[in-house]
Amino acid sequence: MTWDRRTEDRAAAIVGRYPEKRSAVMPLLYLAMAEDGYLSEDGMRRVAQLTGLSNAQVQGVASFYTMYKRDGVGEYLVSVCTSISCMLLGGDDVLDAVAAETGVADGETGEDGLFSVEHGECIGACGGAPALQVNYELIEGVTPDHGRALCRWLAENRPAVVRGDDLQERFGGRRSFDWGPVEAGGATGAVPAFGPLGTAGEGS
Amino acid sequence: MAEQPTLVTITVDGKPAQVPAGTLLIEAVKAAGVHIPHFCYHPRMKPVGMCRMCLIEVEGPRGMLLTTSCTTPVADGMAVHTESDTVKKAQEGVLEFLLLNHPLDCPVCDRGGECPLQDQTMACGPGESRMVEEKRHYPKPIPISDLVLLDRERCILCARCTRFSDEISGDPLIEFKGRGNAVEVNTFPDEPFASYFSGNTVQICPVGALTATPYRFRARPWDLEAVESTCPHCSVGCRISVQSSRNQVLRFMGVDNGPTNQGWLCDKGRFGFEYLGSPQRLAAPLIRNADGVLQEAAWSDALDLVAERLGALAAGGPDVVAGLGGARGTNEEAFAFGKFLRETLGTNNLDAQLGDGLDARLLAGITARGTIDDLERARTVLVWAPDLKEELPVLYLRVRRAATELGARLIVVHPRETGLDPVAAHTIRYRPGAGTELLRRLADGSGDLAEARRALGEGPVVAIVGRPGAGDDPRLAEAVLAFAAGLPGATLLPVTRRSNVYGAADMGLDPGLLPGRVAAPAGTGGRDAAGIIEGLIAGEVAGLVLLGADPVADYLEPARAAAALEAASFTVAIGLFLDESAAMADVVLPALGFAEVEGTVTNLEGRVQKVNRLLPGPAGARPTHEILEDIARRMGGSIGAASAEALAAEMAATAPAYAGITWEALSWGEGRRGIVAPGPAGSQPLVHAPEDHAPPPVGRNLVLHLARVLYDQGTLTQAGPSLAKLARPAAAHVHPEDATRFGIPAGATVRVTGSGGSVELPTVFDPSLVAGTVYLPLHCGASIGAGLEITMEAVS
Amino acid sequence: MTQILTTRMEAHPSDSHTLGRYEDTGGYAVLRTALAGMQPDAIVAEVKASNLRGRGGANFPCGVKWGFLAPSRPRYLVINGDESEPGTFKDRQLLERDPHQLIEGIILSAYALGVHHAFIYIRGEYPRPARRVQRAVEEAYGAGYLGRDILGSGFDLEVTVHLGAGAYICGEETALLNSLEGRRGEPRIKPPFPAVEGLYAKPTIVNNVETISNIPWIVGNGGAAYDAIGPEGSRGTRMFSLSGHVNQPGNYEVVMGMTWRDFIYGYGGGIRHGNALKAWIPGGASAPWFVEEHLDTPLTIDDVAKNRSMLGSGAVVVMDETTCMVKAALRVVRFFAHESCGQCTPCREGATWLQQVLTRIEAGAGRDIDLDLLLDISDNISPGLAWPPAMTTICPLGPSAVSPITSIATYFKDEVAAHVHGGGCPLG
Amino acid sequence: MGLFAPIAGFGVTLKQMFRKRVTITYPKHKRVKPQRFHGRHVLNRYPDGMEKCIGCELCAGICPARCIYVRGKDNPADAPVSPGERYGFIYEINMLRCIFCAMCVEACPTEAITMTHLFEMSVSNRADAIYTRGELLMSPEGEVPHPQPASKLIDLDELRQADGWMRATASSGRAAYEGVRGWTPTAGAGHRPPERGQSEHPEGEEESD
Repeated sequence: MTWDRRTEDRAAAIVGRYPEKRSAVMPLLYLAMAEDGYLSEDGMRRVAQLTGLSNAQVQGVASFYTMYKRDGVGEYLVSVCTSISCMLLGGDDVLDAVAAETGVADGETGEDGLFSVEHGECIGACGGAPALQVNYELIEGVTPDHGRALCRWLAENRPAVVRGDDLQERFGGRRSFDWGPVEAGGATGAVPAFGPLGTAGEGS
Repeated sequence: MAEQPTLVTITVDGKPAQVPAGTLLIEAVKAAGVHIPHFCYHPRMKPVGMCRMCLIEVEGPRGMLLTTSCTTPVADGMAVHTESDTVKKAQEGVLEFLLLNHPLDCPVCDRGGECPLQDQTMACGPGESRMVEEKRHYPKPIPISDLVLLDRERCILCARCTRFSDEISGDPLIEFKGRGNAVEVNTFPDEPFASYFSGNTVQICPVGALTATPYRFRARPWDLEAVESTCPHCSVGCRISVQSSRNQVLRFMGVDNGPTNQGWLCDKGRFGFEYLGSPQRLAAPLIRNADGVLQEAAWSDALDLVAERLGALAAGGPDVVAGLGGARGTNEEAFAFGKFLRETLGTNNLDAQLGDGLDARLLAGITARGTIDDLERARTVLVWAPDLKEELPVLYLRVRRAATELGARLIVVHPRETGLDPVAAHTIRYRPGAGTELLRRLADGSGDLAEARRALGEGPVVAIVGRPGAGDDPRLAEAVLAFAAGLPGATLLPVTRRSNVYGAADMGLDPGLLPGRVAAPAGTGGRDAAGIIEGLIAGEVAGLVLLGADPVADYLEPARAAAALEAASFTVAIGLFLDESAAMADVVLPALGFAEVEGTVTNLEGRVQKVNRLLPGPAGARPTHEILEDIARRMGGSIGAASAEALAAEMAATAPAYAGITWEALSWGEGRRGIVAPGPAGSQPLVHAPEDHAPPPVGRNLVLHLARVLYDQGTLTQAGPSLAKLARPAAAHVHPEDATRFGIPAGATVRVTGSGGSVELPTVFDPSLVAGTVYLPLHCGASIGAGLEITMEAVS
Repeated sequence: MTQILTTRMEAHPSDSHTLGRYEDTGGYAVLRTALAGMQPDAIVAEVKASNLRGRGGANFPCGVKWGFLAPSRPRYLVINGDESEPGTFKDRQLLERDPHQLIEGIILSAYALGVHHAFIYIRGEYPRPARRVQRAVEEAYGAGYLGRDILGSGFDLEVTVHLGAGAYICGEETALLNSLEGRRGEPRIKPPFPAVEGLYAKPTIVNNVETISNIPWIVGNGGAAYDAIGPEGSRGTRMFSLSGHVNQPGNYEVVMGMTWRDFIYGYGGGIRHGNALKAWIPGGASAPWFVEEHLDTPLTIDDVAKNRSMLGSGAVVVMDETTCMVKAALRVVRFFAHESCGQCTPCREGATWLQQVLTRIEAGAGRDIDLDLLLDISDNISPGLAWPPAMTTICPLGPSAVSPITSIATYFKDEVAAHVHGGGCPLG
Repeated sequence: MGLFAPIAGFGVTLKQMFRKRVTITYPKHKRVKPQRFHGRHVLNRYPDGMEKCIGCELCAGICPARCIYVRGKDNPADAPVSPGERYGFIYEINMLRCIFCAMCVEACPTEAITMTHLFEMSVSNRADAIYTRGELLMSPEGEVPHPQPASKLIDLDELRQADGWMRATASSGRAAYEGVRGWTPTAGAGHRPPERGQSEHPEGEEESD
């Protein structure tokens, strides 16, 4: 398992940000996931080396959190919220619509590797329920029709960068609150922390 | 030793009780005679309060509070209720939850019959399940190592195993995985739970989730017979329960002996019972016939022959015969062996070791000898010894505990990385053969050793000292001990591996020692192991008695040992197996071994502990002392060995350090934890001045680091199938710099030539090794002698 | 109407999150004054005087918590932005729209507490808020508000933004600390409390995003001024996340003390389609539900507690008459079963069992004994089903899963029975 | 002393002469054994041929005469002998020691061991009295091997007469299941229904699932 120089530098910077290197496990797991598109065994091994943990311990941490995908995920990970507020306003129907449109059942990844579909537990968009995320980019006020259209659009246009503002504009409805100015940033994969623009936790 | 704990008064179920202050409620209440059911709590590990089984009610300022007794420290005046309705309901509830997904495997589960979950369900569980849904399913069982199987369906997620491997043994190869109802214990894919201590997790698992392959399905707990004994595999002397069924030892379990093993065992100790039932055990005497072939014979013929031949040789003058061995049996056997050699055969040529340990006079005579328990109070620990994890694994656990749990500063001196390095404050490397110079620098605290020297100035210091490699000069260890003796509050633990080498020294199996740690009178000196072997080759010694010793395999210069046996005019081997040396003997006499004889052994602290008899052993084998007595009688004498107990009584009466250490004293009460034989009073000057003898690192010269590993090609390891397959193949460990210097690519085969021959081995790069050194594991099937100076060249 | 936290974002929707706008609107002025002239103790005193109560769910008085901080050093300040409770989205707005307000609060709190390294733990599903906060942190470093010798005061502070990865339990402060240390996010046993042994076993204060966002205002205007807002025990303003079957869902910063009727029908604009109100969750998914009879209860921390529920994280989820109570309860229980860390037996096994039984009832395969069974399972997780809940678990997540069960058992027993006898939901 | 006095003296004898005789001419004739008769043991199979014995040794553990020796072994994964992980690798009963108490039958969690009506097992050699797995285990066809061939003295048909009481008293059996076929019949051919009248519920025991 080798990471390129840039990734190794980034990893070193992450480790340096914490008083104890074990703390860097979570951001490093995101980094490893961004490298391979999912969290591979090799990725976990490298994180273990960097943090002085055993591989089993890294696996123990990685498997605790739902966002570390240890199996491959599609290009677009569609997470439809079905927690209480979204459920009350039809989140289940949106999930069904998304599943039907993509042909990918809840919790699965399509054979062509384009979509992964999952039901999410509350994604903090209850005021704009029902809501969904594509690669953790949020779209609020989504009807089942919007959900279908969204998936169709993604399949047709295959955007390299998923931009939440853009999708909200096209397929969203009511928002939880005023989002403010349009953001340029977006997601390049099912890893929230390491988008192409400034990343959470980078720098400083 | 036994400090009286201060007591506080608490009320348990309305009754006042005096309990030790500072303990956890679960222990305090136990001291008051009340048992609280629990699963995750283990007295030797930090409490986590996860299983929630030990809930009890504590009266507090805001009324009754339901709390886990394993996480709550006791306080004076506390009132607790362990049997209230709320408590019972909560405990029943927790048990019901635990059983929801627990399979009904009890009839086929190895734990069935000794299972805490079973017992507690009987005691306080619900009668019937109210769950109608499907249980959680996993494939079962999955092997997570060569020795351990995991059944995740049975697991109740108490984290005892994961905590053990993280906190105690320091190799967290198993961990929780997943979250919530999907939590499971597992290893990393393709990375087995290959810990030297994995068997402990099987023992502490409160259900049958972890089972051991050597015991799996061999018996049920109710048809096991057990005795308490002392592990025969190394000189730590772990307390064990030997368990058998149908006259077959089926398992060893750790017994929690506070001063020594605290309940833990290494896997070699735990699973090293299989050799006892090995079909290769000797079951009849063998006599070399006219064709030079060893042939089964009657005991009387064999004993007659031995008595006749040895008698004839001994009549030729003193010190014509010699004895080697006695470091693996009991003190009684060693005592009998010494008497037999000295009194019956009239020789002072006797040695329990094979030149690979420390001077027996040092072992028997050291003052300020510490106990393992001193580590509990140590401020600084110096380990200048073999890799404890490989040679004395449970001592490694105790040192690790001192460093991680008790805050001791650990200094490790070794030619390469040892198991303790990750928890050491200072690791110091040195080239084998150059230890004296290092010791001088350490004593001065010069240069980069200043920090370590400062730490050594803070007592109490425990110094664990031995020969890091077989090629190291034993005099260096003496010098280190002499240095350490001067450190503040220092206690010393000289270490060597064979299980009863200390007992053998105490029993006088050394030319310079008499039983009971008494120096032999001047002028009576005989030959030690090296002297005996060279004497045999030179024809100055003619007869040899081997007692459980295999010099042809174990002597550091095996070729010399083979030549010596070749040269001997008569050799008799008493032992359990037809090992390489026995195969060269003229007469081989089968002896009874561990669990087949009763006696005492002495561990590296000088702690005398009892070993007990459970099995009859092979029908044709006899106790060593009986064999020796019979030979002595045939020669017209006696060693007074009517029974092992008679020998023990004689020892207790005549050997000074062992005065009063009788079987009776060791069998009851505190004596079961062993009695430390008192060392000599005053201070005994250490014997030798060391000198460096490392060849200069010039040209293609290298020095050899020859050290033991836990699983090797030793006879006892190889005679048990479970451990035999764990033995490592030999390899030459080379520092990458040297590899570059010698032009050796990774994985290449090299020829290493030393004092005793030359072998071709694959290489392993080991950056932790001090440069200019080659490390070879001892007894792994490749021997080049123990001389420090070696050469290496690439073969392919 | 008093507003403390949301003024800036309402007045400047396009750039309230930028340093420029923050400074324009008086931002970091309090910090300058405080670093120049206030002793750390004085800030602590103001916070104590404000009677600000924690906004993360437990409503513990912030100043009191700060008072528990053990004297040893180093110490840490950790901001809990792992907002994951169903119904809650207030911190998301504060993080996304006014991150500098939080950062100023952090600097002031860190100065007051003698902390030199603070962490902002943001849930993994919030990449946009995290990006905004990260950018704001970088701006603050650039402007000299963070780093060495802040504004020439000699005070140093490092701030690290840490992203979670999808685990509600990490909102529990000790689980959050474990997560931040790179461990599995399992709650720790208390005591020791984080203020004594927290991050890396050092004294640590863990505060919610909203709590700390209030600090600049409190330090600037004085604790007494804050204490003058709102009824006793519920001082200051508070962000409520209103969602569900109301006409105007959203975040509302309100002064507490009004009735629930005023809140739901006033701020919320009433129930959608003019439907009747059936029930609402007054304080996030872990709170027991309220029904019509509670409409005139005052919306304060203490009044809600008196009625055997809690304001918790300030999430109000409204359900109208069309809602199947079994399904709603199941959805909430499913959440807790999914988010259980798996440490404690009662929560790990019990929550899943509750989910299984509820699933059966909802599917029409319920039995007469099932409601009693549900209550008894609940009782084994939270003995006595009392309020505030007793628990057989380490953290309150276990009892949280019990709240919907006791709620439907108290108010909607007939509806559960109708499921059992009618072979499914009577509402269709 | 009357004339008939001598005959009267034979009264009892005469009366007996016309009574039905109790004695039967075993082995020509055989008595029907009561349903709960404890004869020799058999080891049963499931209808699919799998052995029921899992080698758990509970029978050996409970046996008051210590006459049973069992050893378990890992089921070979490719050709399992019994369902689950473990099967009875060694199974021996020393019939000379056995007191036919049927505690083994009660202890068995899988109804692997049951008793038949066959009691004829005389041997001329003590070693022969140790019934091994080969003699205890019925064949996949439902036949049970016996050390001796069928003869006047040994009615092998009695091997088919399995106990009827077992269903009601075995650890996993309950009287409430009387007449309900809860598991496969014992001894392959033991098709007899359990004895009627066992299933009166004890006081307070409720019917449950």
